Amino acid sequence: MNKITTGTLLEFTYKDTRLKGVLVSISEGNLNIKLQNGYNLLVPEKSISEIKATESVTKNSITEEKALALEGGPKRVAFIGTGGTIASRVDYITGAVKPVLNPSFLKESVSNLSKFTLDINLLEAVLSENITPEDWKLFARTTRDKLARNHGAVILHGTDTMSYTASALSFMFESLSGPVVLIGSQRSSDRPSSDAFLNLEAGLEFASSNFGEVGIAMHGNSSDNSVVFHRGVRARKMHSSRRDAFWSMGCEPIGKYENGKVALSTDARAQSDETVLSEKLETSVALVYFHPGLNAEDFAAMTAGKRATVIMGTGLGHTGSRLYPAIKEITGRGDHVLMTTQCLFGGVNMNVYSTGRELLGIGVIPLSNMLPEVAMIKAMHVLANYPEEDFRKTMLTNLRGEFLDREFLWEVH
Amino acid sequence: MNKITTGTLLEFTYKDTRLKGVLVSISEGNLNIKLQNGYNLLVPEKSISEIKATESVTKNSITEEKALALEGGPKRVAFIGTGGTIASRVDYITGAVKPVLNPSFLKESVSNLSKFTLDINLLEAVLSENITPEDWKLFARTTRDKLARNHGAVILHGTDTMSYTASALSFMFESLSGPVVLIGSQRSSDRPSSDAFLNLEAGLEFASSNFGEVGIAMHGNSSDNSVVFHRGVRARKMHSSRRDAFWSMGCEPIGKYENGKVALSTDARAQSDETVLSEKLETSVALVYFHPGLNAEDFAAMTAGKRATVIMGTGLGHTGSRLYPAIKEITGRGDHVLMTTQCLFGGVNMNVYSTGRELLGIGVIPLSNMLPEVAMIKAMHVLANYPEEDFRKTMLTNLRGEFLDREFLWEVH
Amino acid sequence: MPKKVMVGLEIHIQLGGRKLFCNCSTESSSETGNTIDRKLIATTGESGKYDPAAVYEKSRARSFRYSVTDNSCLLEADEEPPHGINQNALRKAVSMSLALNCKVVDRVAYMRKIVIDGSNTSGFQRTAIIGFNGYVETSKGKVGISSICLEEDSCRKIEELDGMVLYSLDRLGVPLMEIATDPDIVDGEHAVETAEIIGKKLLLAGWARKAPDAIRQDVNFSMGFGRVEIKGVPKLSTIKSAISYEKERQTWLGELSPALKGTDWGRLKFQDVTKLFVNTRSNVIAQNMKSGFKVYGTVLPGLAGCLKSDKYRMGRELADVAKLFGSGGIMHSDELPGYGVEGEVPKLIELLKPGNGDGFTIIVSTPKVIGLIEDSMKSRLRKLESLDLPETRVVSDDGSTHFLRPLPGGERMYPETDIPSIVVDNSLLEAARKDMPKTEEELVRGIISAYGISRQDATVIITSGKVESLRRYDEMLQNSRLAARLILQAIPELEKKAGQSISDQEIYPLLEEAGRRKWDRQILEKAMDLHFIEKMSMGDLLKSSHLKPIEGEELKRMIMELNKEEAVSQKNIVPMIRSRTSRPFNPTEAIALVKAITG
Amino acid sequence: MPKKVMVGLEIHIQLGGRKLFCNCSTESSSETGNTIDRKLIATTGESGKYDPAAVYEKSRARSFRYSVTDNSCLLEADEEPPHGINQNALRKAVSMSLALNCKVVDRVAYMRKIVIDGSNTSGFQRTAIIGFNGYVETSKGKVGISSICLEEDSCRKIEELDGMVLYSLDRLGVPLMEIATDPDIVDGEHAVETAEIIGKKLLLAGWARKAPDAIRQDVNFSMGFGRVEIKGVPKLSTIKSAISYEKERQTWLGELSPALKGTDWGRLKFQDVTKLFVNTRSNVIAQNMKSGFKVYGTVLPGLAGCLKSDKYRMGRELADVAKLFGSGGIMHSDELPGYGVEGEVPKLIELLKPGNGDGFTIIVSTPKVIGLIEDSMKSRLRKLESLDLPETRVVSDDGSTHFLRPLPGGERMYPETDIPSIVVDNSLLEAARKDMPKTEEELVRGIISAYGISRQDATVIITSGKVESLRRYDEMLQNSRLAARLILQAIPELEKKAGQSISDQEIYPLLEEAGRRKWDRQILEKAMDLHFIEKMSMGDLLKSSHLKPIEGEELKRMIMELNKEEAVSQKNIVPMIRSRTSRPFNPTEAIALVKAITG
Repeated sequence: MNKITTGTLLEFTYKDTRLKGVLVSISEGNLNIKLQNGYNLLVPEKSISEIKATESVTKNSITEEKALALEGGPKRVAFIGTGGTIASRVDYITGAVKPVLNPSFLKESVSNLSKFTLDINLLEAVLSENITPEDWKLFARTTRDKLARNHGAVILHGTDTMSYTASALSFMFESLSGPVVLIGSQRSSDRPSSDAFLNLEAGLEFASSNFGEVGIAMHGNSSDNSVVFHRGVRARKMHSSRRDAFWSMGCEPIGKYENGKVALSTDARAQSDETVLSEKLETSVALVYFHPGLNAEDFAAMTAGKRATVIMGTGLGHTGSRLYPAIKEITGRGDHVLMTTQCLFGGVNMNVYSTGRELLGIGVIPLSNMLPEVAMIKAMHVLANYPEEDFRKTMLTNLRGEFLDREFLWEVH
Repeated sequence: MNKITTGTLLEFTYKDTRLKGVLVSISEGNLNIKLQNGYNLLVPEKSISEIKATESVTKNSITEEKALALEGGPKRVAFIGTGGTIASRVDYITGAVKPVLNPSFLKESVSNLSKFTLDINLLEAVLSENITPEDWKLFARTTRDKLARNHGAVILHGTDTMSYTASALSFMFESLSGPVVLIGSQRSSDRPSSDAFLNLEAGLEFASSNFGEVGIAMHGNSSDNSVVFHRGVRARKMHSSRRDAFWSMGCEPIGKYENGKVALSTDARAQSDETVLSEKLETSVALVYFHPGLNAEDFAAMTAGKRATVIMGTGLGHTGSRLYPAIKEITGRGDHVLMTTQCLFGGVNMNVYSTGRELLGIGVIPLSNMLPEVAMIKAMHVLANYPEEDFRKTMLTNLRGEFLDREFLWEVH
Repeated sequence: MPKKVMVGLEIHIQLGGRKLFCNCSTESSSETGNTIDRKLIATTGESGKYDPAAVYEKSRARSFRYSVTDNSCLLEADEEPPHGINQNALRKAVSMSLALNCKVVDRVAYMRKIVIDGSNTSGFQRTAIIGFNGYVETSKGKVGISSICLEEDSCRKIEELDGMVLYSLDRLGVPLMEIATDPDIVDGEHAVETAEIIGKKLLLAGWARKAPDAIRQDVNFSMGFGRVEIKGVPKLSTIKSAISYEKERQTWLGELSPALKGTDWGRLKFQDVTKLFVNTRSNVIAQNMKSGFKVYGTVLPGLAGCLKSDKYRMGRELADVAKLFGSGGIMHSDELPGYGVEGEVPKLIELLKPGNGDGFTIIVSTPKVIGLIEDSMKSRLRKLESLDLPETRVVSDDGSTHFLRPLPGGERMYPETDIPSIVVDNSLLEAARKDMPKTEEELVRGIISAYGISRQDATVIITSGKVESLRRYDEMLQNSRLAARLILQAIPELEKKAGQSISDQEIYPLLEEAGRRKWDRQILEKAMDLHFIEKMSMGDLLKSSHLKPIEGEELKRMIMELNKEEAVSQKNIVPMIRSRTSRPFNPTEAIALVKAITG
Repeated sequence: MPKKVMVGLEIHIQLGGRKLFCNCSTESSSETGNTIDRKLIATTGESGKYDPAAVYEKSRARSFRYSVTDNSCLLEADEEPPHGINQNALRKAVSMSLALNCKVVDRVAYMRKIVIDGSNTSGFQRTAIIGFNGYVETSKGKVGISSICLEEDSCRKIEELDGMVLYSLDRLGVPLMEIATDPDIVDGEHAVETAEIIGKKLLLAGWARKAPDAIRQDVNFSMGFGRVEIKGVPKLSTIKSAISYEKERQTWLGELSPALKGTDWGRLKFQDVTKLFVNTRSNVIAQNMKSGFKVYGTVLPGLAGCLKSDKYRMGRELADVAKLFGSGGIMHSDELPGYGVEGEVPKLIELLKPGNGDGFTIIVSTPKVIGLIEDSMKSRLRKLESLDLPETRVVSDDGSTHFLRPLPGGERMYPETDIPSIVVDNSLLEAARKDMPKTEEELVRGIISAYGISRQDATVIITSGKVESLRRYDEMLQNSRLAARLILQAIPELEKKAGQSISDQEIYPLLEEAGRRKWDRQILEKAMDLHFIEKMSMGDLLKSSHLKPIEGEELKRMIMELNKEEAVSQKNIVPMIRSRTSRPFNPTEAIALVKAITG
């Protein structure tokens, strides 16, 4: 059996039936055979007999040259791959996913591709859930280098941690010569219904627009008719599977692509003459989700040795008083405790209730309506790039739009 | 100075001006004096002179008898106070908040109060952020006792951790002879605009309706025209300050109070003949928020010694592979790792990506669309009340509506 | 020479209950009013090639609008992965495989079959082989069953607008059992017989949805020029006429093809001839022109006399193409002058200059699609010329078949990785074996013994597919005779009276109340009347005095009073009470009372 | 005997810029279309008693609808706590306190003042004392300044519907400086003078919003019968007439009151008299009846001849009450027959049976509120009888004043705990001192030296409150003369041409572009014309060739060509070019070119 290699056309008997098909794979004692009618059959190895290997079929796996550029129209956009569904193609035999090496196949499915000249850098693909702060630095450096030669950049990224990367890049780039657009997809690109195509189409348009922000371009609703651009420091993945999983939290997206046109909010930051990158990050930052079952020992264990701790508190920014000694311990040793709200919408305001006032009294820094994850990443950035004595002030300064000046009254349901 | 007690009418000179007012309090060297025009003046002790204490004014603080019952119409509802904004009154001189002792004052502001006979039990007030699983047991026992003599119960509760309590009570009550309605308010009841009054009005109506669930009755939108009833195990506080802070996550509320009438969804569980309480809880459960900065050591510290760990994973239920050894360690020693999604909307589905399949392979239990906080509380309940070998099965069984059978397509913005 | 006719059937049966990959009901009672708009992009198949059906669909560049219904969720909207497979549906598919003598797979592996006509929001249909290599006995010998698949049904098309197709999500995801026979069927009658045998098994099992389109057939036809798939044959009788139509069509195409060989199809070239029709007397053309359409004409090289003659119908072949691009059809030289087009004909000839043997045609269309129509007609003519006939066709009510799209290739199928493969273990096989569709005789005997009703009633219930209803009714009412009576008599009468059919879903709430309140037949039938005829709400109904039976003392009093007006007897008492009140009463009790009163 | 008249003023000035407790602009350009509906519940005050104004409002049981505007956020919707205090506004309030010789508090402590007429979504107004015990010099001596508060402005009322008041959120939260004088003012003229002195300080500072209602006065009047607060006096001239109206009113009430003592007001009892009016010739009554209203009548005990005579106007006092409950007013015995009510009068008398000295009245109203009206009228008559006159009144354009509601008590104020107290430290005091409103002469000199414009221009700019505009324009254009020209000439001309006023907000984008592109006067004024008169969008404008100046070679070529048509001269060249093109050019350059060409 083991002599037969995948890709071989087999004839065999299974349940008294003579069948013919290509061997796709063998795993856990089952042969995966693609029959001539297109169906795959999973056949226990032990239950087939009279196997005849007739011919070896050329393996249909995707073999392609790694491309460095894709010539097209005059708009120059950097095309950076980091992995994720959107930067992958499916192997139609096994259903397995492989990284894209040459985006030229997109010409067929992304209608505006020919308007652009792509400057391609496909980094080693990494699943977005495996991304760490070290990866952010690589993405940032790559982006900076590419921006020197292109108007803007699209970064293909897995959606799982895309908002974290967007926040990180937002802070790391002190200024940008053009837009940096993270694009993901929630439906893999093997599907005719994939959101990847429209997201790419829109992402390229955003990346060639005139502004200088890091953000996320994804579907604005469940239909294939608009893509919105979320500011990196206000975006959050709020649904595990929908196309419109990303929301601008508490505000409108700053850009919209519809009917082939980009509309940018007046809020969008202007591009700068040059791109300035501060890539240092202090990763010793904890993010603590407060809840009724969290006791002081748990809290101490989670925050031990951390330079800063971001608490996702309840309501307007509270924790049980049982944590106060541990919090005092942290602020007492000169490390920082920052307060955000697990509600995600609205801000903390620690003047309203006594609990809040007590926490302020023991040195907790209230981060208004900054998102918890964004606060964690901002702390990494500020700890590494600003003088220690400016930490509080810098955390409370609106560097990249991470604070909302105003929250409008929208209807929730 | 210290001889003058609060509540004394003073005449004094401040900045060459002769003023008259009642001493409200002294703190941090400032006298807080209520002038005759109603304004409070904060006056540094050192800058006033020629003080004359003219008369002692009766302190206007609220003094009231603790009530045990409030007779009214034929509908009997238990009225249980646990603390929180809604169960408190403001001291109009200091602005400080005191627990309600006698709800009769509500007659003026809650229009339907006279329809009900309230069976009152005001527990010692506790700020909701300080509530722990021990408190849940007290609430549950009190509720069970009261349900024996009343149709249903309203529980006044702070909004910060109200959804946790609602989840906990949902699981602890195996069956209910009537509804258990948690009510909170986002605007304190000293304000004419407080949401407390309508929430109470609606809460009493829900509590006298015919069904048997634990849930939360709060405003359904920003207007004072409807209150909705969220199933306890699907509710989450999603805004730190709005009236409609609570959302039914991924589903419709199961009840609505509008124009004086309650409408219940056909989904609402029927009441039982008797109330059965399983109050045991295993509190050794961790809730871990996964993010790119979380490393294996952090994870190990957070989960050390825990019987179960609920991960708020990314997307469809993923974590970085750097955590796999630690996860394996936990499942290997016979403890449990459960997966939920930090997206909060949508569910985990760990068959879609290889990461999910690997996590399943090392024993992680995928909790579909159960909310992370609810999963944590359910694990506390299941660990304490079910045989160890049934843990997985029970966690995956829809006990109280914590799993959504279906998620409809709603528009997000 | 055409070879022997070979016919295979694909029978699709919708299973009722829950959908295949989510918890939505297979039945819908309303639309939510929400819609979503989508596009589908042809993706390359496994070999990096595009599927011909997909390329064809792509050329039509349509967008799709889906109406969201109450029996759809994020899955139907293609917004979440499948929840897992419906175990009931799987068991039924295994049962059916066993009943049709099939081998059952050891592992069920779902596949994605690319379909980009919008009928699946995902752009593919999920399908898996459950059984293979079975057979069914017919009067003309065994007909092989090549496969039994369990797949998700597609969206229901509501209407086709300009460049946009509107679908409903209600049908998407309904479990669909696809039973494909080998091409062992020899003629139309045999096809009908085979379909009937398979259909009856399902009908008797009571698994199919109770809906008009719950069973649909596709017919695979070949006589040597390649396989033609005739989609969506609704009635058994149409199978026969479709087969004979297709046989006739392929026969004349076979005769005609040598004559067409070598024709320069490049000469088929549409030009705008609208100006000739400014004052046309053809109403249809005039109206279309008013709506902004244009008239195009072209020579049809070498097709004079083949378009519509005693033997040949090439006109239809071309009209099929035109219709797919939103045109009403064509008017060609074999039928002109006609349709009000008269004076224009000489001018058309002058303009188009058809040569000897050439035909010509006009068509009403738009600049946007006329190029696509031209390309499609040429490519179609090339295929017909070389008798390369495989394609997907659709059937009309009269049995005529029409070109729909190229046959999809094997390219279009690849593994569904979101659904782990399912092991068909012994417990599933055993459950399926227990559940295997029974023969009519087995069923009748089972019903008689389970519900204690007559053989005749049992047979009617079985053949009308009401076994499941009987079970549910009995469960609710705890009264099998009453349940049978409802099915056989009360409900049909009610439907007649109401002038519309009444579904089980609609009647369940009443039956539940009847069971809970232990209503007898009279009260229940009265309640049904009030609810379905008088349209009284359930709430009002339960409070209504109409349903309070007259009995005991009250009944006695009424009889006594009636007796004052006219002497009561055991014979006249029932109609007398009926004329006095509409409330229910027990006739036996009334007669007994009369007996007691009159002594 | 009435005592000496004592008048105090409360001057409210809206400050422009950002709102007091959030980051919203004080200016709104649109409504969002969203609304929220709210109710307000009277809560007990600090002593557990209800505030009389609150109890009164409660009796009206209205609900409130708020129209959400682009300059409102969750705070205005009462959906989040204050963000903190607007430091600019605070500094200005401190400055003003210093300018009016006030003591400044050491700590600013915000209070909540209960207001439940819906004008604050929270049900209270946030207010804090900033300064106290100051004074201002007037021609009739010092007038004390009792306090300067910095508060949030209330909602703007749009309309009052049946039982529902519609407000806009645009004004809510605008910083409002409230300057209250002691009751040192002796008469109407003195009141106007005092208001003018204080108003001018603010106007010169340029802090007030540029809006018609940016400054509002309340007048506190007393002559021994208690304090009457006359709200919302818009113009200075009205202050005088309101004071004289109120003085007259209290005088005749004082005369009348002994005669009213002991009247049995309980006899005031409305009954439905609609049937008498079925065929009425009064249009207003007929129309109201058609809309479903009813007519009610009552005796007015002892009020015959006091309702509307040479001296007394008790009718108005009662009509004020009726109007507050949505009724148009009353028709009473001192004015009947009249208003088309004639034939009904004898029948009314017959029905109501007024005794000797009794008057009577009719009113159009509804069963829902007539009881409330009756109660309110009785309670009001009791107060008037005993000369218990303190109340809040509102002023009409003609200076007449009308009952609005009881005066609020001290009950209604308690600490705002959401805002920590703010220490007024030295840096704030210093900044405030620097920022103190200057005298006109100081200002003029400052403007001249800062912008190098003429004294005359500077004076006009200062007195028209355009200093801030000048600063911003200059900042954008980097050209102070051009900035001044815009204010003094170009914009007023443009406004005249456009037939509407043009706000700074509207003109800023243009000025920003002008500054960035270094436009000269011609181009800028051309652009303003295109944008505001021709309504060209900013985008189109910037691309427009109209704005490209003709200069250098192009200008030279044009002059040469014009010269061919008609001899050009330094005198005629400018109009000649103007007649040829609408593009801007520099006349000096053109003249110089002519000089060079014609030599």
